[in-house]
Amino acid sequence: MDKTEKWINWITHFTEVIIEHKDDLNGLDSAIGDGDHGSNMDRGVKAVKEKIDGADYDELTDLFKDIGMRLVSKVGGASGPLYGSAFISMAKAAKESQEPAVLLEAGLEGVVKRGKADPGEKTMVDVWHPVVNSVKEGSLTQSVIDDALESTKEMKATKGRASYLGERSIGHIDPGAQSSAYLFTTLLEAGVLDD
Amino acid sequence: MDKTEKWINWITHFTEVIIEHKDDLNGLDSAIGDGDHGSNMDRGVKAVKEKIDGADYDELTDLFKDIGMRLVSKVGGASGPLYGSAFISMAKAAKESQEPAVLLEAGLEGVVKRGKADPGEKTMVDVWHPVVNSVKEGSLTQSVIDDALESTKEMKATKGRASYLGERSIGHIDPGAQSSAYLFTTLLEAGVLDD
Amino acid sequence: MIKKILNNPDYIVDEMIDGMVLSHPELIKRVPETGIIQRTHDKKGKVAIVSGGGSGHEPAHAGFVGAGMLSAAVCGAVFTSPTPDQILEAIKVADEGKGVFLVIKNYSGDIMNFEMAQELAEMEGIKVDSIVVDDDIAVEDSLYTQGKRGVAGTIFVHKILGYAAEKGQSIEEIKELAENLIPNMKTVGLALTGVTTPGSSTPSFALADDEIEYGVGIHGEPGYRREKLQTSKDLVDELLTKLLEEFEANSNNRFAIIVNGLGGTPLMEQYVFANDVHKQMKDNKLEIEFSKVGNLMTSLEMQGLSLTLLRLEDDFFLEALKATVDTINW
Amino acid sequence: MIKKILNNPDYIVDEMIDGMVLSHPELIKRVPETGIIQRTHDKKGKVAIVSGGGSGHEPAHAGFVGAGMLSAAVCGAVFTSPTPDQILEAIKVADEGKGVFLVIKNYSGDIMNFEMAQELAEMEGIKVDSIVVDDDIAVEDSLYTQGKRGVAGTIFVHKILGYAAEKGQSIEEIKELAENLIPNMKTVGLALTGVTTPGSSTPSFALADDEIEYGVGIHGEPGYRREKLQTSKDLVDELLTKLLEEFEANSNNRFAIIVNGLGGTPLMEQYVFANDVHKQMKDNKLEIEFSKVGNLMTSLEMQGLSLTLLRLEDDFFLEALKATVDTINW
Ligand SMILES: Nc1ncnc2c1ncn2[C@@H]1O[C@H](COP(=O)(O)OP(=O)(O)O)[C@@H](O)[C@H]1O
Ligand SMILES: Nc1ncnc2c1ncn2[C@@H]1O[C@H](COP(=O)(O)OP(=O)(O)O)[C@@H](O)[C@H]1O
Ligand SMILES: [Mg+2]
Ligand SMILES: [Mg+2]
Ligand SMILES: [Mg+2]
Ligand SMILES: [Mg+2]
Repeated sequence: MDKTEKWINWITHFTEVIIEHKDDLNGLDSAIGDGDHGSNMDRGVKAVKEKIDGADYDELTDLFKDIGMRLVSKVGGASGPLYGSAFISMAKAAKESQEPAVLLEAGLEGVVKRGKADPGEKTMVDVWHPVVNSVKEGSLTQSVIDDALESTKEMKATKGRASYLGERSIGHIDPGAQSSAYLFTTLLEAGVLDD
Repeated sequence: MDKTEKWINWITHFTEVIIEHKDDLNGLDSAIGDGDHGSNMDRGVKAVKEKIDGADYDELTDLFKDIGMRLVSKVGGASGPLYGSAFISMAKAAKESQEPAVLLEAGLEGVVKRGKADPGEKTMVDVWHPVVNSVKEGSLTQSVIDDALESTKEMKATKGRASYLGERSIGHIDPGAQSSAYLFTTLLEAGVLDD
Repeated sequence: MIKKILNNPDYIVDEMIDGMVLSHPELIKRVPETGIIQRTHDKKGKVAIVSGGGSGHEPAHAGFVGAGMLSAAVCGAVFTSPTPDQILEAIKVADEGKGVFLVIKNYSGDIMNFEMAQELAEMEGIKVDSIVVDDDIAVEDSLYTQGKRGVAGTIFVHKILGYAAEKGQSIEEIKELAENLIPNMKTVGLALTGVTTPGSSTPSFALADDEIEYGVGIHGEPGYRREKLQTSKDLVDELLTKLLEEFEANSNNRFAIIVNGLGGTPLMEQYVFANDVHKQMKDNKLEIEFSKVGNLMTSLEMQGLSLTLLRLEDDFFLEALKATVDTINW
Repeated sequence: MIKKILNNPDYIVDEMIDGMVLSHPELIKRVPETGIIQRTHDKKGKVAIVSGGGSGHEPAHAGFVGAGMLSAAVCGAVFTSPTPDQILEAIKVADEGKGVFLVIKNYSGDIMNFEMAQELAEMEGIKVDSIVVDDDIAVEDSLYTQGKRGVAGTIFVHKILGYAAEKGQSIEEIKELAENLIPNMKTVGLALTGVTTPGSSTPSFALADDEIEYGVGIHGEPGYRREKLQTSKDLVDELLTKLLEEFEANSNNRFAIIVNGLGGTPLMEQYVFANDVHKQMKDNKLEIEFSKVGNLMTSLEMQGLSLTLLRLEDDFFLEALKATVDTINW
């Protein structure tokens, strides 16, 4: 099996899940943001799909770079630069390593460098952070993802649009955390972490 | 009994009836015009009342002139100049005569000169015209007024705002015809035509 | 009941006028205790253009008072023509000794009140002339009826006559210009919602959630046809076809247009519509030399818009439209 | 589903931009295949002011592109920041060799996209600096959060920085001016209705027939309190009290204000509100030296408005606000 194949399967599957859950993501974003996270991600993954479908990738770095650039230039809003930076950062790391743990850690660093959010601020970082730690420990399971996602519900947002709601952001799942949960669920399902 | 008293009673009574039926007149005007005939007349009769309440009028011409000027300067829209011209025209005629038939005929002339509507165009003229004829013949009754008013229902408007509706103006009573019907009903009730 | 920001419906026009003059004292002032807004601009012995009508059409007309456009505007109650005494006063304060030219929209009320004012002003020795604007082709016209309504095209009349006055044209020249202008200008509108006057509890008409109405007026007057909401392209097709039918065939293909928002329709939608107008005019081999887009002659919070075409029969029209003015809203 | 005039929600911004440039070719042009609107005005070797953000706030920002104000505006999708490649392109086309100054509203998305563009432009050797506008005091501010939103005050920033650029100020001087301007400007809004983005079927929030919400944002973000509809006087009292609390006591009592319609509220109501603002400012012994009233920074068809106060700490602010510009909508 080609070394990029699993990763391509992952992204293809992620694309399908995002398209399927576009309205759900918009719904989550309506409650505490501006209701467009699903539409933004939908636009992004479709552009990614258009770029990578049928293309041949020998190197992971090229794949991640194309994904990152597409997301940056098509999504806009907050999630575009964040997901975009994650993949561009992964592209850089992929020049040195093929290790999922190393790559995903680079992705997390990209998100944090761009968005400057710490864990606990009710953003996608609250899924990325525990998930990447588990991957490093080789212990990622669906319930780690679910728990991380669920934990955003009781947080008060202090970054992103939801922060304008202050206390009233409590009680809602963060939309970016939800799309990131899809990202890691599909990662598990695509067997990227299996050896 | 003072020669202006009956006429003042008439206008006072007319004022009350208009205020009472403000919403009805607005409702009629909503169907085929812009919904303000009641508000317009209400503003006008209140201004008239303010002017004539407590004032002494020895001469009919002064009374009618005050009424006409108030209506012209307070009502606006189509009905202001029309009712205003009616009373100003009556004021002129009152210099020569006290006869209700002569005065009301002058009023009708004032309306027609200003609005240039012929009978049958679905306007207040369709009440004024038959009523004034009946007064001249000494045969005005409530049913003359009612019939005249009712006749506007089946007419197609060709003057005033309702004319913009063309055929669709058919089936509705004309608001200005309704306010004129109140004018003549209160004229009967005030006993202006009794000797 | 529709929500509105106001204190008391009876004083809404009064407070609006105060708000306007307090906000723009460099351009306009109120003639005390009247509904008249006058420009602050020095008098220069030119013809004064005066307009007015019911309120609720803002920025028309007070937003177009200023150097190069209107000398004064008379604000009546909401959707109700101002009264002759007010119009007379406006004529008096606007007159610079060269006469006053009145722009009147074709409604029975406006015609009668302005006519009475004109008679009174002439009795006081002021030269007055006027034009009646009747650009709305939604209403069938006939010699025996009230005829067509005056709507958004009125703004072009203000602009073009205002320029002529500024250039020093005489009242007779301005009258001739106006008479040449009116037959070349046609408008038709459509609504997505009715309109509710302040203090009243029901809208002029109610449209279902998926319905629009073609040919509505600017006072909540119903239009000529109700239909399901169409795409912008189809809306433009309907309005443009209807407008172009009204112009006699002629080799002059140059037009100025107004896409006029009725109050509650955002600029984004107005520009999408304007885009389709430009494209379809081009398909018809017609040129647009000047476009004005925005809320100019509104109907309170009504959602919808109107399209005006002015055929540029006289080069002076375009020159006048392009000239700069000093008003709040042109 | 709210009725909108459009063809396809996916192309609404694209068609809007085409509509704008077709309607105003003398003032603006589109950079082909981008969401960038650029002024047609000749380059004169001055600093270029570039702004942008999500669409749906029209006339912001493209309506303020032109001589004396913005060099270019970047239009993102509805309520969504434009992407770095678009912003980079706008920086490149706007640059006149003296650097480009970016006006950014304080939203995570805008900040991150503009920041990426700025990094890319600097890599290409273009001098870029920027200011983040965060005038909306409805949101509590803190060092550890995203902070306040950028709303209607952005228009004053465009006007004042645009004037400075036109006067030939350097990018460093403009940065200093901007840093002096922002702390002196505060805004707060209120809504009578929510807003529905094109293509979606539910509004951002729903208010009962007699309810208003204080402190809403310009993207349908909910506000800080819901109440029964008040009179205009009481609305002004609430907003003005809240605004004045945010200004530190100081002997300078001179202000410029914006009464900004959010899209669906007619000018009549905006002026009634402006009247109460003027009166209550006077009662507080505060002077208003400049007022701007109208739909400037909208939120699609939302009904409501916002009030902005700018304390005139620097005489240059007022001079800049009063200067004439050549744009579609200032
Ligand atoms: N500074 C930040 N760091 C990390 N994630 C962030 C930050 N700001 C926003 N986000 C994430 O972005 C998501 C919203 O994305 P989206 O709705 O697409 O953009 P926008 O807020 O511009 O409309 C939030 O739910 C949150 O997870
Ligand atoms: N030319 C006319 N001649 C006679 N009556 C007229 C004419 N035009 C309008 N009217 C009358 O005026 C009434 C409408 O008055 P009103 O609603 O107060 O004024 P507006 O139409 O300006 O809103 C109509 O119902 C009609 O009876
Ligand atoms: Mg969002
Ligand atoms: Mg009426
Ligand atoms: Mg009326
Ligand atoms: Mg967004």
